[in-house]
Amino acid sequence: MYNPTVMDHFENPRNVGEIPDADGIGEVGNLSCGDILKVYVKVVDGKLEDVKYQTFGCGAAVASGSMLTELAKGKTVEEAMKITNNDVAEALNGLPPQKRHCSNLAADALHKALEDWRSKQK
Amino acid sequence: MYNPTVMDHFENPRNVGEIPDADGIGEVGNLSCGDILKVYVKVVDGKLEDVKYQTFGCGAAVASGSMLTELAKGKTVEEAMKITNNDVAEALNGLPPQKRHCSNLAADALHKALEDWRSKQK
Amino acid sequence: MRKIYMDYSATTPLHPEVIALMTDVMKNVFGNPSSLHSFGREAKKYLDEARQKVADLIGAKFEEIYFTGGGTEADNIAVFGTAYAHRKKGKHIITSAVEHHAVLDSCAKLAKSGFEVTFLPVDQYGMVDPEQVKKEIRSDTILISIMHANNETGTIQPIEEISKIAKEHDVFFHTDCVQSVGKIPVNVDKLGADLITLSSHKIYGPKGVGALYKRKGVRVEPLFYGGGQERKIRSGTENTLGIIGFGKAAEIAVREFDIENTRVKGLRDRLIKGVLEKIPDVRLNGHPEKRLPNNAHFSFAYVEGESLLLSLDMKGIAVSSGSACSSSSLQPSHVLTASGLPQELVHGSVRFTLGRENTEEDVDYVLSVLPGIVERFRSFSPLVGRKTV
Amino acid sequence: MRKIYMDYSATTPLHPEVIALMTDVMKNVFGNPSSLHSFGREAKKYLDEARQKVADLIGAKFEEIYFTGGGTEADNIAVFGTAYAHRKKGKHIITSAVEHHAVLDSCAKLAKSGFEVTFLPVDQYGMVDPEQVKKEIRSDTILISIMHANNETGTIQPIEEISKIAKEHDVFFHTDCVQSVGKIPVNVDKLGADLITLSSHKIYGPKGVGALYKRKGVRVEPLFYGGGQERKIRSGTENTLGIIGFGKAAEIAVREFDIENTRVKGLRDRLIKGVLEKIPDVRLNGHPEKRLPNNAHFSFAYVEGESLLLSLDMKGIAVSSGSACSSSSLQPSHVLTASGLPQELVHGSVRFTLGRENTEEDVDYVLSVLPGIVERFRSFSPLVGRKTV
Ligand SMILES: Cc1ncc(COP(=O)(O)O)c(C=O)c1O
Ligand SMILES: Cc1ncc(COP(=O)(O)O)c(C=O)c1O
Repeated sequence: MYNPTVMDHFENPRNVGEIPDADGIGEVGNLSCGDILKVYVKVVDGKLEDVKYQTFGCGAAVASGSMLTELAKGKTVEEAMKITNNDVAEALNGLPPQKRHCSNLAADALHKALEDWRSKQK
Repeated sequence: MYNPTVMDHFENPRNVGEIPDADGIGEVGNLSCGDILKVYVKVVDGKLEDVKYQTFGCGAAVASGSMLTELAKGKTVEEAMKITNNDVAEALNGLPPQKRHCSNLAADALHKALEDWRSKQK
Repeated sequence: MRKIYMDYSATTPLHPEVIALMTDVMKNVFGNPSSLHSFGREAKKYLDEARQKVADLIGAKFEEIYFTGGGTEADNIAVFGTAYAHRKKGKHIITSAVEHHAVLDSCAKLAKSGFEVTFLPVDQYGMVDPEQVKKEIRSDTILISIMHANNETGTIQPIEEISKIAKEHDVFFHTDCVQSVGKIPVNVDKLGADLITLSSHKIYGPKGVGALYKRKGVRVEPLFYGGGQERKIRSGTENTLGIIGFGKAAEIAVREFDIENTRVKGLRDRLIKGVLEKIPDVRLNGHPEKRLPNNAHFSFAYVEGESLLLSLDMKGIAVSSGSACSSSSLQPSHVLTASGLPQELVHGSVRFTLGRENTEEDVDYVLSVLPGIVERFRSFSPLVGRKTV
Repeated sequence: MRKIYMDYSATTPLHPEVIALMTDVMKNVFGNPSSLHSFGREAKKYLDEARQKVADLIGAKFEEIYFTGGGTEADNIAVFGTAYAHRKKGKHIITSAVEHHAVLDSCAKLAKSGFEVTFLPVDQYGMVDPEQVKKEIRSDTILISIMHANNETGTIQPIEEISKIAKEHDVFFHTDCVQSVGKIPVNVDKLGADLITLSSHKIYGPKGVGALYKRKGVRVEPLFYGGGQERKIRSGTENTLGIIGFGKAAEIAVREFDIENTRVKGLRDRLIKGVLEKIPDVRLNGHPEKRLPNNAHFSFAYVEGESLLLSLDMKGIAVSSGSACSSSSLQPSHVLTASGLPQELVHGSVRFTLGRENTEEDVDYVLSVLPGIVERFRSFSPLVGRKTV
């Protein structure tokens, strides 16, 4: 079902966990569809110094969160805001069709986390 | 489908053919159901000295005709009139259910032949 | 005793390569293709391979093949499924009088539930006239279903012309290719059908497995509901073993198409020639040329078919008959009747359908045995001498 | 890698004796059981033997068994077939919210075509209350369909009580015994049902074969039409190979009933005990006692089921889950939802169903691997600490 890249990220998810003193936190998904993804960011000088995530979700959700953190880490906030769910899926070499809709939400969570950070800047 | 007795009479039908100078002839069946049976009798002193039959019909029809002639031969006309289709089927150790209706007509043909004989007596 | 099977249109033995694969699969592949774990994924892989092979057999796309529990079921999905899915568009269906019961009886059932069905007549060869199809099309016609080749007489219908007419009138077209596939070319684009029925057990695959080809975009309703397998068209845990066997049979049918059909046609022609030469008062039923290469179908005047069948069986030869007695419904062949054959000749019909394991010796054996059997029954048939057509 | 199959309720491997028989049959029996010649009669003989064995499995008569293309099809014949055959008598049907989709979705389809369906609720164990069945019966109720044992939770319904109520009210009663047969006693007279569904591939027979038990005199309409096989209830050339395999599986299920179920129940109890001891925040779903002897169904709080399933799969352990992600429809288990389980625990559910090839070592291996997997996912679950029920 899942390709080897997805399975690698599922088996060895990068950057899992919490950032206790995160600058921004974003959570997406809901239990009725079965996937929840929460992203934590640490922003230093307009750059994402650290990105971590937690998930309650299927293989695709676990892998998407992992891939997202890899894509986002080190980017500027502006660059990170441009990452799409599709970018994540592509970086994973694709997800099964039925998984694209529900489990591919990591970029949305990141954007929420960055908005959270921004709202605190004002 | 057919039991060994039926198959024996099918394979080696007794008394098949015509009696050229028959005293009575009876034919039953029709082509829409696929079976036709024709019985010839030779009556001497009120007894069936010879009985023969012809058939256009399935295995059950061939065997019923054969068994009928065996049952009827030598009997008096009165005895012969009492032979039923059921007697023929029983003497054959039974026929498949779907064959009882259409192919088990030999006694009817015999009765017709005897009536034919009778009608000529008057 | 020597055993000669000449009833390949009734069913076929499994091809040795099909047996080999299925034997292996029985031991090593058992997962439910819907399961996510390795056992399930393995079964799914085999299922997909089989689907590709069946698609290749008729030049279809992978995703246009839906596996079913047999040809009968596929025919019924095509007929009921199209009718119910498009009943808002219309209620008229056109089919022929010589279809397999799977199409004929499902159409008859529809005719009892608010649909209107035209059963087209056929000519003396059992052939449908495309012009007549055209004439019967109405503004509310939603489906035309005409089989590719007939299972009794082997007559091949002018499917390309009929499908063109259907397309011109924007009517869905289904064709039952259960008997034709593997014996004559069946290509979805050439035939131009929207729906095609296939069955595994007529091409040396296992019984109880079939396929519906459904052109992309054509909507049909399923016959029954459940886990939504086969993209909702046929719910129920897939008959993986059977489907895998079907896939293999499809692959072999492509590979051996030319060589086998040429060989079998030669034997069949030898049989026809021999029968017509050696036995008087015989009629070859079906079209003389436009017929399946393995089919020889005769009516022997004055003699009943089941009796012939049984006598041949006692000599080890397996055939079938269109007589009422040899059918479970006790109705004589509707195909021969529709072709205008007189009752007596319908009841006196015998079908020889040849296949992989037949040899020239088999044909010669039949030719050595059959004339005597016919002669014997004629010797005590009350019909001899009466006028028959 | 070590491979442990614990998904026997999804499907089972063929029993070695089934493989042996089917291997032999593939080579030696191929006729169409409808054919009159020796090849056909031979196939018919095997078919009849299988029918007797399936009848014996549930204490039915030979002629009360109708072979189908699977459990799904049999369920649909029971539901649609009874509804359509008796619609003059009434239009109301009673079923439960925890039925297999084959019953649930066919009832839902009927509800869209003029019938009225009551979907009974269940308690926290997924159990139907017979009193509630009684309350819902109306003068126009024609069918009650309640499964014997649930395929997800293994909960066993009070079928004898329900069938008694049905009989008192002169309503046809159908029960889906696909999961129960072979695992707990299934006897047509004790259960008192008019219609019973069986499936071959849950008792070590091949997939794509099932049976409908139909008590003599109960009328049902077929789902589709054709050659009139299975006494018109299920047209289509019989899946002889599959049916013969089913027959053998039925014979073995009778023979090994006591020994296998006792053995498997021991393993299952060991698994439940171990999981509840070793892992915190786990719930055993389904009824604690009235459950199939091979079923252990858990919800692991804070963790999603597909992830658990995949992780177990990577360790060679095959299970299934009721999470939305692991179903093809992306709907979470309707069974667990109907039992009142909160969403999170539905998505965190994992079903272990044990069988013939499982050993004590298998169970201990699962117990050595599972706690770490659960722990790992919990370590990065955003739900840990939130209130769950
Ligand atoms: C032309 C035709 N259509 C349909 C069928 C039915 O297919 P199946 O036997 O797989 O149900 C058959 C064979 O029985 C057939 O010859
Ligand atoms: C309770 C129940 N009913 C019906 C079915 C359907 O049977 P089949 O898989 O043979 O179509 C299953 C299994 O899938 C089941 O578990």
